[in-house]
Amino acid sequence: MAFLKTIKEVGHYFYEIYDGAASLVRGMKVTGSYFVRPSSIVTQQYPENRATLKMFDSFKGELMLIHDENNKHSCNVCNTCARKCPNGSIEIIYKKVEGADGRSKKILDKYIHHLETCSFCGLCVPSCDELALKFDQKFELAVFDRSKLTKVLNKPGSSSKAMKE
Amino acid sequence: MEETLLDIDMQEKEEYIINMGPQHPSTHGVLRFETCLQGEKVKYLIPHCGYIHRGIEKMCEHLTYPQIIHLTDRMDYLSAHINNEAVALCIENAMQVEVSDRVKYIRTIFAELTRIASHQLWWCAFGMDLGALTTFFYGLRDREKILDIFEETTGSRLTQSFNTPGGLMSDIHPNFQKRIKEFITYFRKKLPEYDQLLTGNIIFRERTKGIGMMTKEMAIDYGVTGPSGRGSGFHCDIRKIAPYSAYPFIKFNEITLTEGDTYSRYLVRIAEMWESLNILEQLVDNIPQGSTMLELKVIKAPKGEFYQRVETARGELGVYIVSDGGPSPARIKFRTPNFSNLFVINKLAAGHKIADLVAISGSLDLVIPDIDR
Amino acid sequence: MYDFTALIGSITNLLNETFSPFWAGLIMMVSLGVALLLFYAVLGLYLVYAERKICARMQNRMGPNRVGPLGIFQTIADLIKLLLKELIYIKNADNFLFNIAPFIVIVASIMAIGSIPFAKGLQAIDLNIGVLYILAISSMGVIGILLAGWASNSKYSVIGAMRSGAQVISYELSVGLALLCIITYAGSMQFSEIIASQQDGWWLFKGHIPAFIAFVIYLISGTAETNRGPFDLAEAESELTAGFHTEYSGIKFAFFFLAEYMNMFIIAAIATTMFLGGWLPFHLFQWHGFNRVMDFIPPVFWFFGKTAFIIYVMMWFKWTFPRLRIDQLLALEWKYLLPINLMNLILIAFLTLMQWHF
Amino acid sequence: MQAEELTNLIALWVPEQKPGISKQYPEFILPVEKLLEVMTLLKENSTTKMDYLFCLTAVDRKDGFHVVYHITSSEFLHSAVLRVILTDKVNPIVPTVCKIWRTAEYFEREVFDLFGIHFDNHPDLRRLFLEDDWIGYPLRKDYKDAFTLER
Repeated sequence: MAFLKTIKEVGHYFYEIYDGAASLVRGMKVTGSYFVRPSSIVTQQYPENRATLKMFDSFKGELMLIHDENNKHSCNVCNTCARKCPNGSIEIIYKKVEGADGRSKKILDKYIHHLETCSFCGLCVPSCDELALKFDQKFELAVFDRSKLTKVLNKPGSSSKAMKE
Repeated sequence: MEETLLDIDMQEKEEYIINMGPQHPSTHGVLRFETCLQGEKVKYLIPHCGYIHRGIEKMCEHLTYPQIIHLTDRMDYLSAHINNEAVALCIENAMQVEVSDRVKYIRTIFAELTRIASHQLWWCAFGMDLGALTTFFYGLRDREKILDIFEETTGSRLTQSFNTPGGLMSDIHPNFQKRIKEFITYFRKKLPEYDQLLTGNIIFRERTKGIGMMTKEMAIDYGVTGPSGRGSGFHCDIRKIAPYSAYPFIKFNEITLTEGDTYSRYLVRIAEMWESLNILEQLVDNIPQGSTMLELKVIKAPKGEFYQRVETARGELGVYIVSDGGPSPARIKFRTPNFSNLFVINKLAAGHKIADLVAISGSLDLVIPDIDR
Repeated sequence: MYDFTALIGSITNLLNETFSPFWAGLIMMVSLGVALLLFYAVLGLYLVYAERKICARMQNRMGPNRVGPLGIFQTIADLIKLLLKELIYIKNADNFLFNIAPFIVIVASIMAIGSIPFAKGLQAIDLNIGVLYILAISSMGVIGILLAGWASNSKYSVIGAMRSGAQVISYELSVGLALLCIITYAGSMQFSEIIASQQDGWWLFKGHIPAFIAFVIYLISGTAETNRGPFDLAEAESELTAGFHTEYSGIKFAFFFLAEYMNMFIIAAIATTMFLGGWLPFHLFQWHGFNRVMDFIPPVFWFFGKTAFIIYVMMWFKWTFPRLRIDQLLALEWKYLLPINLMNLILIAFLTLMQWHF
Repeated sequence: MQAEELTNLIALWVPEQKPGISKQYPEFILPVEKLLEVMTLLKENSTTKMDYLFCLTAVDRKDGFHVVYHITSSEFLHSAVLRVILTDKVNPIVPTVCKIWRTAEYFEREVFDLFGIHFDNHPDLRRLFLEDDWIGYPLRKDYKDAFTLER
């Protein structure tokens, strides 16, 4: 009986050596199979493929104020987005003008987005009742100068849709 | 541990102290192990954390509930969605509203995708800790598919902020289900490769078996949860203990092993990837119709205290909200899984080689911002 | 055919006729040295490039592809960068030893190249104890590594150096014993004679199973001796950041880096010479037509082809396997490889005695 | 074990306990001096076996610091919340529970770091996240610093 047991143990010892070697070969088969298949390369060549590189529609890139073809945006300075922003990244500077009915009315002077403190949480866009905001697909946001990260979102000369004149 | 290390006369005690971290390839972040060596052997080690402490709990006291969500992304950034879900669920419980089944299903699908993505990243980093450098690229290659699914629907790859108290930020993309089905078939083919490359490998098995033994009692005593705890036989899966979202509707197994060594912690995570694929398969075709956002006028927790437990990829996340009835919490506490998982490492690594310390800290799958918050 | 003996001989004669013996010898030495150094640098750089490309392909990547077509000048650009980098002065380091360590490592590997036969007659020096010389010289490199670790005044470096010392000294035995098997078969330590003894078949094939075992052991312990692949404990990136060369920068780091790749080449070249017939072409027993075709391929190509194959296998090891632990590494050597090797040697001695090899 | 049974049990052990406000888990407000005794009983009693402390934190309220212990049993899966109220806001002291649950050691260090609550008999009470020379305890309501975003 003891003899059989010894045989079994010796067999087990050699099986372990075989098993170990086989496991190494299995691993090498995986890497080797990728080595001979260049089609399995998944990386992309970034600056070269810039023309074909499209972000998804919902991609949260830079924040932008939607302007129509007449250079009009729909911000009515309600300040909801600035209040919703957890980091205080949105700053709205407005001026008061006399409306047609004689009441003072706020119009947008500068819609400032501090990109350096923005964490792209996406709370501002759905908060806008006028649907004035959206996220751009632009993703190359790095700049050399921190001051360039403070962006004015309303284009020069633009005006609000709500303003009739 | 009573005396600080400065008091110890190192010459006399023949101690060789090296600092692993804060910048060290194996700590996966800014964590420092003050490691005392005797030759190659680790005598003891003291973890020092706080290098990336941002005071999230303090910041949350000044933010409204929807704004808190985006900070939780930045705790355990690899299970960002599940962190979001925990806060959202806690606030929904507090307000005593219930989201539609559609939201529950989508949240659960996202959570399981997050779990797979997190385990993939853990797998490749763990391979790299042990010196198998190719695993890193295979893991990331497959993880990319999940991140694409995330990006298409939520617009972000890592910190999605997709949950909000009362529902989701937006509805899912029309391609969502198709992409997930593609991913399931794709990943079912790739997962055996993981086994061939690492799990079966004799060097890997020798490096991990019997290393860092953690008994069940130790796991419970130290509060080690998640796959690390389940590798020791601690039944700590919150998805089973206190089911939330769509987990009551589906069938799945809680994966536990009893060995408690590094290898069993590894196996639990591999098995969880398979199990998550099964869960996804059950859910993806059955997303019910319904609204994705409740019409909540004001999001305010009533006066009181609320606790929500969820299972992230690394263990149990608890959100404890103390509310005075205002729009911001009076106190919010995140009981993060890595915080408890970290401090058992002293017990596990003592007496092992320095190479085993790397393996053990890899097998606990630490994410440092989650510890420091 | 393709014999370099006549060419080298005529050049020697020409020099001896034109100059006095002293100047002829000096010119020979200098030109040989320059040729070897150039060969060393270019080969080292392209081994780095090859490794980067191979590992990239294994990892579903493209690898270097920016500098030059397919990135072939990438490593040259890297070298220029390393040359221009600041040499950091380490506080409290033993400066003399710190500076001399990379030179010891690189000198050891340059000296080893001298006795490698690239083709018939294309060999800087054909020592009658060539194998012994290579073993002696290549184990000198570890002194440089130990010095580097010790002199750096860094704790990681010392651990790396100590590991490297233990590792190289252990695996030196296996390398030596595995080569001793072939020396027993061939009955000579001279490289040219070992190659000549393989005229009718490479030792890997005609040496039966013992030769194959010796070859496998040689590959494993050779990989370990170069501190590469699954045995890269001395630099163990995830444990010791970079091990013994943590504190080195610039060109001194480049020396270590280049020496690692050249050591790999030397190990592969010796394996080619001892087991795979060196520069001899591949012959099959009775296929005379096939053998004629094989003969037309120049021996230099045969030598580098075989060497490249072995280097590829070593890279394949590195990019597939996890790293061993130090105690497992030593256990593998002392508990498995060494006893197997000794038994293998006895078997080979018996086979040679009975003239049972082909 | 059901919530009522637990309530009865704790009422038996500590007659002076008060029920808490939370509806989610059975909650008990304990006097500080009875804390260790009740905790040990809860862990070692064969019907409760509260062996897993899953959250330990503190809250700064008007009536003092509340130290809140969330405990559960890994076997029976019942949970309980225990709370002590430290009315002394200047020098709050509470006994450590890290002899009962080892995980408490680090939770308590965190609470000490951020609230300044001193845990008696703690083996290694140092700051965990902040630097050793940090002044003040940030999560206290009266903590002021220049960088907190107020709105």
